[in-house]
Amino acid sequence: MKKLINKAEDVVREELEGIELAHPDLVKVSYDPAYIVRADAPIKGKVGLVSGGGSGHEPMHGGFVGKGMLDAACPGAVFTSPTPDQMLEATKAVDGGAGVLHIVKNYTGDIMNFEMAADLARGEGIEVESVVVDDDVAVKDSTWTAGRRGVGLTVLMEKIVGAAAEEGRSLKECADLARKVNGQGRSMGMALTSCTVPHVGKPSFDLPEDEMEIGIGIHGEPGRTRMKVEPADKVTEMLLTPVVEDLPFKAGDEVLLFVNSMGGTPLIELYIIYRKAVHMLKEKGIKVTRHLIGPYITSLEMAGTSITLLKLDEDLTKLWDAPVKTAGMRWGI
Amino acid sequence: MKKLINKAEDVVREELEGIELAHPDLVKVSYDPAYIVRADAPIKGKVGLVSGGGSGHEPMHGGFVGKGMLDAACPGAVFTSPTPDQMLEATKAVDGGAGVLHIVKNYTGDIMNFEMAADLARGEGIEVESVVVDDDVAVKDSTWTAGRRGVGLTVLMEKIVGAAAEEGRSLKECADLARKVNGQGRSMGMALTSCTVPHVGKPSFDLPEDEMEIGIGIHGEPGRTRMKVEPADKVTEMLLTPVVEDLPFKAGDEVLLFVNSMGGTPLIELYIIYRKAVHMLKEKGIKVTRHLIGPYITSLEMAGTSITLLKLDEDLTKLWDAPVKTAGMRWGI
Amino acid sequence: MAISRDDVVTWIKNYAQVINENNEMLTDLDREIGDADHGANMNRGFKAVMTKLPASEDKDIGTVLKSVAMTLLSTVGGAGGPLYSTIFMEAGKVIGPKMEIGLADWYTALQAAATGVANRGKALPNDKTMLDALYPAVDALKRAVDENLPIPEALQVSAEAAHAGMLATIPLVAHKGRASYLGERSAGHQDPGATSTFLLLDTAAKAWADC
Amino acid sequence: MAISRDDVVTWIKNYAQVINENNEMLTDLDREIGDADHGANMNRGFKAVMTKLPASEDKDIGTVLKSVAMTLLSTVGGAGGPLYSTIFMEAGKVIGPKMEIGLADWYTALQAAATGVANRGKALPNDKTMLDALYPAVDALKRAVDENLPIPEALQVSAEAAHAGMLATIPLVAHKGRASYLGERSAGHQDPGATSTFLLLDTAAKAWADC
Ligand SMILES: Nc1ncnc2c1ncn2[C@@H]1O[C@H](COP(=O)(O)OP(=O)(O)O)[C@@H](O)[C@H]1O
Ligand SMILES: Nc1ncnc2c1ncn2[C@@H]1O[C@H](COP(=O)(O)OP(=O)(O)O)[C@@H](O)[C@H]1O
Ligand SMILES: [Mg+2]
Ligand SMILES: [Mg+2]
Ligand SMILES: [Mg+2]
Ligand SMILES: [Mg+2]
Repeated sequence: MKKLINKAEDVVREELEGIELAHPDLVKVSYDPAYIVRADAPIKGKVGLVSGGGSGHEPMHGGFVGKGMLDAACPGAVFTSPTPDQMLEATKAVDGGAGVLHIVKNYTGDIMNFEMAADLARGEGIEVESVVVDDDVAVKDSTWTAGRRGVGLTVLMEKIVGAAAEEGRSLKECADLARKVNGQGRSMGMALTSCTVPHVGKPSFDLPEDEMEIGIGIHGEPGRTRMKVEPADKVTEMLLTPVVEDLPFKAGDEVLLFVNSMGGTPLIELYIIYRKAVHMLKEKGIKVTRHLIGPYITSLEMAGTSITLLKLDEDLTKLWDAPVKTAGMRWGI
Repeated sequence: MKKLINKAEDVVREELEGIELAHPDLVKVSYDPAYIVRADAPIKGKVGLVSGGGSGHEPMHGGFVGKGMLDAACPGAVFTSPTPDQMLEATKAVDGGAGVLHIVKNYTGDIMNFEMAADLARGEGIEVESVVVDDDVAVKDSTWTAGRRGVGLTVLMEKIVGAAAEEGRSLKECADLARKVNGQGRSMGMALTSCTVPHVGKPSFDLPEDEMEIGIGIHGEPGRTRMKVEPADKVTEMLLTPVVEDLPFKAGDEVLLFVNSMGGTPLIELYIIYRKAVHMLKEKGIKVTRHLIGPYITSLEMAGTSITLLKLDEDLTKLWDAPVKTAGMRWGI
Repeated sequence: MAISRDDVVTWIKNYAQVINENNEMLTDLDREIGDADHGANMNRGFKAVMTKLPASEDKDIGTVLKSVAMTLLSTVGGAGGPLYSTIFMEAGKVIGPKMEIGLADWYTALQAAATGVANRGKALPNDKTMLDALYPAVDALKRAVDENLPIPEALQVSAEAAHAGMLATIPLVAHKGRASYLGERSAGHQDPGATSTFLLLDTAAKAWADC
Repeated sequence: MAISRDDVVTWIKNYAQVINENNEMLTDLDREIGDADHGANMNRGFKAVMTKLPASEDKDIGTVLKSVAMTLLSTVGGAGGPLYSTIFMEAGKVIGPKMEIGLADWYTALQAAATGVANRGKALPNDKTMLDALYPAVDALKRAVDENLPIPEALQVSAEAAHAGMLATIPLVAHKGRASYLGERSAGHQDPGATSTFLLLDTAAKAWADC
């Protein structure tokens, strides 16, 4: 394992120290329990947005705390859901009287921990709503499984709902908006290499030098199929086709196209994929009107990519364009 | 070699296609010769800023074309200096009558090609000044070598001089400012892994599983020394100490601290390094008043980091804070 | 005979040790069909338990168990955190302020724990989860209570039942938790949570062999 | 005897072929002390030359050489691009609109090329660059001209001199180009540019063996 870290058990704490030192204008950091909260929280009368999940997906979620996006993020151990006490304290710290929305990625651990936190927060008199993101079409969704995973769409949801909360929408409106985003967005990812969880010290899975894994999750969970590495254009097809067909996205749709790096895949390759994806969508009559390209929801140093499509309308587009000022996403201010 | 590309010889062209599709609001793309130019170029009365270099360092330089930064960037083949015809056409495309500044990283190839381009442009009646960046303290600077390489400081120079050009400073003022930045900034980098140039197909160097290379360049050139991998704090010391001592940076200095990923090193590790660097600087009485953290000048998928320090004053700080709107760096607009 | 408060404390301490020793094994199982952290998660939690236990180890059994539950809840995370926390919390609630318990108490406590886990995680038998080790152990204890077995023997059969349940997860296709993403590919692998649950009951059987 | 325009064209075409065959070898040399692209750069350039050559191959020698220079300038990049472009440009300028040249012309052309490379790159002898193959070849040609050697023999000795010069770069510490970053570590490796320059002169000797 080659990493620029000190002791494996100190990784998350030391990362938080770096974030605290770098962004005092944006965030405050609590260490016990661990959460990152907007420097100006709580904001009176504004719905508080809280998310969280295992660490190792940076900049998500801590890098998305700030004006126009999240009010707080709870980092778990690497790839491990955070705990209810973190979520409870974060919820209390951002409650400005208008209630708090939990954005929860659909993993058993995240669901259960956030559920317990929401119960505890309600017990303390805070109005809490939860929205679950489950956009990963690589996973079969049925009552017989834990359902689809929450992946790339989480980033877009946090931006869009963050803008809505910022402009003063109510808790119910924010929750409905988040569910609408979840209903209109789909993702799929792949990996060229595995990643290594620091405290584990060996790769989460083995991938031979000439193979790739299609339908990978963001925690090094194995994907749908393993096959020989294909050219970028072919890989783009393998990811985008199931994404388009699942919703389905249709001719005339306007979409946001998000090409994400799993961490180790450089920008030069993302643009090659973006190019092919736009060509494919154009052929289907789907118009890319907004985009996001870069490492936004990562799996440590894993090489690979994921593609997320979100169907836009006027409201979503306006909220996407609204100013945002966080460590990981910034425009308009 | 595992990459999300199609044919190795198409990598740069397909990347340009992706950039053109993604950022029509920011840039126009020319393919033959290849350059990326601001959508609104040439801007009458504004000094034009042109840089360029081998591809594979994304987002640099193409991702820094836009308001408040570069007017044009010339992408060479991966890790290979671009050619004079590209630079000449880019220079012509951005000349708004106030002259054009070439920002050139100190590599023999870049220097010679930009020299020839400047001669050709002057022959066509365009006023051209060139500034060479050579901030890499890993390399001995003497008349007996090609001198220090241009690395991380390039990004900061492009931002700062870009802001100066945007606010209407003259060619001479911009060139002097660039030289001042070069005089006040120093960098050093290291690698945990090599990278693979697409058309070469094998790693640029071999680095055993338990070793790292200190003083690496941004093209997979070997560094100063190779040694066993050390903890992040130790690595930070090995990079930052020579940087501080070279200028030298002194107690009371206000600095911009730039912790860069060579591509494959994720953000979580950069924050750990940033944290240690701030601690070290604090101990020396040096105050970090601005920062940049992320993959801004990369070597394809190489894992590793570089640290750049730039001594700030009021003018440099103001120019750093000025609005910038490019694909790779954006704030204030 | 009976299981004293000190016996309960010993069981917890021994389990922390067992988890530490089996950290890698549990993580390896989780690598096959999950995200390679179950051992690390449990070990982080039970290390914290070892630090915090002294503050409550002179209290009654219910208090001891609930304090373990709270520690696990705030240190384990993932799916394992809430579920193991639930086991100790529900058992602690049922046992309450007793200083020693008999076999029937232990059975009722474990049954409440299993119900709690089922409510929290909504898994059914044969979904390839820790419940597949827990349920058989509870059933075995029930029979042992009915048959009036001595405590050591009863614990032995419950641990054996958990062991069989654990092994029985191997051919199953997962329907809950991270392993369910794998669909058919999850078959052929032993569930990590069922494994740590067997270890929990096995540690009890060994710790309370003289009760 | 003399070197005709067609001989020059043959030389260039053969060199394109030689570069293609030695692409990997040159890149491997550059991997040791540079950035692993010298072969790829040269090959990209000479592939472009092969495409563009037909447009000028019926012109005079100076025009042919200058057109090669322009193609290399806009396709090779790196340090090699301007330097190899300079070789062909300066040689073309000196030769001018001739349809055939003698040994003295070739010597003057190569000497102008070497001076051009030195002006452009500011390297000195023994800086471990292509000049360390070029200078000895020029010197050998000078002697051959003085001694009135037949063209094939003269070219043979100049190629041999380039070869010796190339090998002599091995122990040198680089003072110019990317290899200079390595300091002492650059010693023990053969310079890639000196190698491609030897190949250039060697290809001439072989292409013009009957002149
Ligand atoms: N819904 C559920 N009900 C009961 N047990 C579950 C459920 N989901 C997961 N588990 C158990 O949790 C174990 C995984 O725990 P762990 O690896 O710590 O958490 P995570 O899956 O979040 O990484 C599984 O092996 C399984 O036994
Ligand atoms: N200043 C210089 N003068 C003469 N030749 C040089 C100089 N710098 C580099 N070279 C030659 O260029 C060769 C490297 O060319 P190449 O790999 O194509 O370019 P780059 O170094 O830009 O990658 C070196 O082996 C050396 O022979
Ligand atoms: Mg986990
Ligand atoms: Mg090069
Ligand atoms: Mg797990
Ligand atoms: Mg080279």
